[in-house]
Amino acid sequence: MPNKSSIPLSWRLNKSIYRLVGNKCKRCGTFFFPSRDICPKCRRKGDIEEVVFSGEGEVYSYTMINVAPKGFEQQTPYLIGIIKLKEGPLITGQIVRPNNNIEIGKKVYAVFRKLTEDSKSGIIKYGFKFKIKD
Amino acid sequence: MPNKSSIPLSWRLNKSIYRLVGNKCKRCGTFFFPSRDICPKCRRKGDIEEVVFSGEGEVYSYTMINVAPKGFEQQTPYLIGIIKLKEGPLITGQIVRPNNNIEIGKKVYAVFRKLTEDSKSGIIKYGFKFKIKD
Amino acid sequence: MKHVAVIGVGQTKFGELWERSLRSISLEAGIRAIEDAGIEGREIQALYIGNMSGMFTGQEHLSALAADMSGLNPIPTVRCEVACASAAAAFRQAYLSLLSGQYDIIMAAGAEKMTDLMGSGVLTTLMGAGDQEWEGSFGVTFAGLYALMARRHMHEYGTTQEQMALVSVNNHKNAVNNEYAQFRFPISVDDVLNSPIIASPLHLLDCSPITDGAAAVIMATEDAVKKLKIENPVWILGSGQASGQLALHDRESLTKIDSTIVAAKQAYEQSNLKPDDINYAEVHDCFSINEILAIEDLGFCKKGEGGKFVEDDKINTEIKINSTGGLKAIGHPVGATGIRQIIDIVRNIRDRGGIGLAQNIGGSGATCVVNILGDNYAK
Amino acid sequence: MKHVAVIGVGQTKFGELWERSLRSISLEAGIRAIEDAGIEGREIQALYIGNMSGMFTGQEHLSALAADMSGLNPIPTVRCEVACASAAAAFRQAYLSLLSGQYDIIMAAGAEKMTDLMGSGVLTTLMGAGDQEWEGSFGVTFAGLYALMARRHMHEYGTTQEQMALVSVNNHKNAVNNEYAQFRFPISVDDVLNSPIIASPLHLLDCSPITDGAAAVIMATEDAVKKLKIENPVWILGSGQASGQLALHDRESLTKIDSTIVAAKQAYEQSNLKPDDINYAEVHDCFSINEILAIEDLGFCKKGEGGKFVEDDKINTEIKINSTGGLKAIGHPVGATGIRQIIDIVRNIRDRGGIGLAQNIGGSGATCVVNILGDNYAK
Ligand SMILES: [Zn+2]
Ligand SMILES: [Zn+2]
Repeated sequence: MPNKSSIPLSWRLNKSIYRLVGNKCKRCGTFFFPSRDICPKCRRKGDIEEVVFSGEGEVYSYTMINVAPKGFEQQTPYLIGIIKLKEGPLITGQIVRPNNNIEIGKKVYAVFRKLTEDSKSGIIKYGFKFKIKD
Repeated sequence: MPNKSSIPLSWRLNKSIYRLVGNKCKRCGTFFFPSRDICPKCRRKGDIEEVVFSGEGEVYSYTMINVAPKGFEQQTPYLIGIIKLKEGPLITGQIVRPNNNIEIGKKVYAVFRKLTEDSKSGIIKYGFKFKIKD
Repeated sequence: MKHVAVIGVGQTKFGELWERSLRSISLEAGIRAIEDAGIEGREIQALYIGNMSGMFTGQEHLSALAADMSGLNPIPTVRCEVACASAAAAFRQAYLSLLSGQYDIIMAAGAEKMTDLMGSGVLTTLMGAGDQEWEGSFGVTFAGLYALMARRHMHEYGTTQEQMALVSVNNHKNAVNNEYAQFRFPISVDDVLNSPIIASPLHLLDCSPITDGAAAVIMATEDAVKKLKIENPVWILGSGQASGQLALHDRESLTKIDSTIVAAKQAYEQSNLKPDDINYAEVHDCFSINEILAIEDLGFCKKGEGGKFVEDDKINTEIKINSTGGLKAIGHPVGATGIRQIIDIVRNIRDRGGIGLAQNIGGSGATCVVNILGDNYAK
Repeated sequence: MKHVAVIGVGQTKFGELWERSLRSISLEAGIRAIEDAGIEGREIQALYIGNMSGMFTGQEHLSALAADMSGLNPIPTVRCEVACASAAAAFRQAYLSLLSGQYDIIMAAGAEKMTDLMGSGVLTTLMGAGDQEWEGSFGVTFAGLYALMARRHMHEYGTTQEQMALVSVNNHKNAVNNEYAQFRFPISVDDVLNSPIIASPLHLLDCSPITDGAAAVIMATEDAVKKLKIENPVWILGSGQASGQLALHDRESLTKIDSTIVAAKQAYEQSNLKPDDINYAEVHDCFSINEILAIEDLGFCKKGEGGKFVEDDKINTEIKINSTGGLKAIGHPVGATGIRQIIDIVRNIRDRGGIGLAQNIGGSGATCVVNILGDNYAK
């Protein structure tokens, strides 16, 4: 499963995952995270520029994962959310487990955390997770 | 790469690989190794029966592998042959490294050897290799 | 336009077939379809086979392997892959190829051997159907993706866990008489709700299982149907396929699957039929919530009312949905399911006439294929 | 019968594109093809994409991903896979689908991102194109399979290592002017024979490299060509595809590839052309021996005389074979190569007119697709 241990892949995604770098289409004003090479609405007429996202948003949907894929077995149970960023786009990521109940609509902010450790290749992957504003 | 560590797969192939069990079509007389569920010539009119092959044959083609796939890196260089069994079919397998030169046409016989060790799953795979009759 | 019919169907038992290889189950399904069609086999001019992932077995190039094992060389073969909709895509490619005039008789098949790979590797492989970089790399599973949709459907429309559980209950009930099904025992709503949570709010019994299996059909143009004197052809009345965003977070809504809506529109338009005309529907219940989404997106009820539709047993009274057990109880060998659905529609139509629809979803909805079949194209 | 043309072509640079992802190269090739065709993009009604193995990246369902990234939703998409012939199969499926009357304009593409996976895993993944159970499990590599064929060809016909080396020498020479090629430097016969042995008798420089790359073409029916006022359509004159035994040991001969012979026969018959009529041929030189097999099996010379044909430079004088560098020097992103070949034929025909043939092999020959294109279908 190269996606778990691919050094080139991790390296390519680092900028986005470390600093929440996405982009936007200046023509239609749509924000993209993950970034897109072309705007699906404006296509070749679009005009893409890089944007650093604030990491602020709210829970749009969530699930607690009890049965995990490779590389995440040690972390179960863990929360996955789809977060609506205040800039507009939805984004998938882990939510740091809150003390209180989680609900759709709760405000969140991005934090930098260890995502997974690949025992085989020894790569430790870092990136954003979301934390509930209590 | 499940083919290297799949316990069900190894188990399914063991009979053929341990004892050189193939089959033949009684209708047209064709021998098959590996065995086939149907005769490709007679198809549903064929009549398949199990056959234990003698393991005797001759080198039909060969190559010395210097760059190996997963699980075989420790064995390079190693010889792969296509062997023409005396019962008729061609079959692919490793040839135990001979003292003299190898050539197309040399007589061989099957021996039972360790094929590969899967470090990850701990499965050791045994099976046939061919040895040159000196 | 030319007419095309299904003239033979065959499948293996679905289940954990430890003793069987991918090549062996592919062959069995093909041979059974050939026998069912009452043809020799040599009449077949091309083979399309659905198969989701070489990661399950290490074997790619399955279409060539299947032709070889079946003695069908040198016919052209193609493996079609659009994740869990691979088999329906193979069916549709066979259909288009028959319409092209280049072929008269084609085999379309699907096969998946999932149990050679064990444990978490299966879940990782399945995430290949979603967005590996932006969903899979955060630890999302496929159950997780559908759980995210389920949670949102509950939020927007008040759908309940009991309504989702009823989907599984109904499918298990229907599979009791299906000799090919992986699970042939009834379950209750309590069984579902008391089963372990896989990805909240989805319980184990909301999820289709890991399954080995293969299915195949023989398809022929009208001319070939006549020449072969086929007595029970089942005709393709409409066919549609569409794509949608791969990752959930790129969609405008999590409570509908656009690819289903578009593919269904194409199939309804081509067949000149509407949802009311459908007698049997095989829908893609990989997770219970997805049967509810399908019921809505295929137009059997309004958006948001799918849970109620199930609760009111309209899946048995207004239209027969997954009448042979669905993915949940028959099992879901991902690359085979789409053809298995077609086979069950064909069996229903052969037995009782009428019109059937099959909906096969790839991934979390980035692909959908919808086919409508009937006993008579002139209706 | 309807006529279909290639109206736009686009590709990425081929090479080790560490900084690029599978989705990014797929998109680039598609956009370039759309620009080359001079269309908007929204006219495209379906997408077929060749891709050999999800094991390289963990990502399946690439066709849906590519449509999503390109803003092409909700058009139907299918990934076609027949190992290293996946892209030519995608091209042929697009062709059949255009003939079916269901579509007017289709994108056919191919993409492979091989360098995300490293070391021996690449070789294991590639063996997915052969017989994993009865070839791969004994430690045979793809170089090994072609080495077994080469050894037998040397034995039966006296073909020499120098003749094989000349294949690579010629392809490197031809790639010097190809801006997309992975290797743009000339090599000598001595360079080949002094390079490390990978699988005897094949040296490193007998083998095509590991490559990332994507390629795409836009195809249209004659009506659409007219409506879009395309000025330089290149027409499909003939197309063929065939299968053969997956494992070498199941074939009656190791010195010919039956699937090539059958596929070529179909393409020649459909186009009413013979080998003599071909001006340019892109053949599948994944290993040098395979160019020699192709020259023979496509009918450019008699069986056994391919080595001599190369030695006598007839690959430049009688017919231009791999005039842009072949798989050896351009690189071989397995699932993209078949479309790259079509693109190079189209470029040749646009520049100089005439007739070109592309031959794309899957695995060790269990699949072959042959397409013949020309500047004028009325000839
Ligand atoms: Zn825009
Ligand atoms: Zn026989």
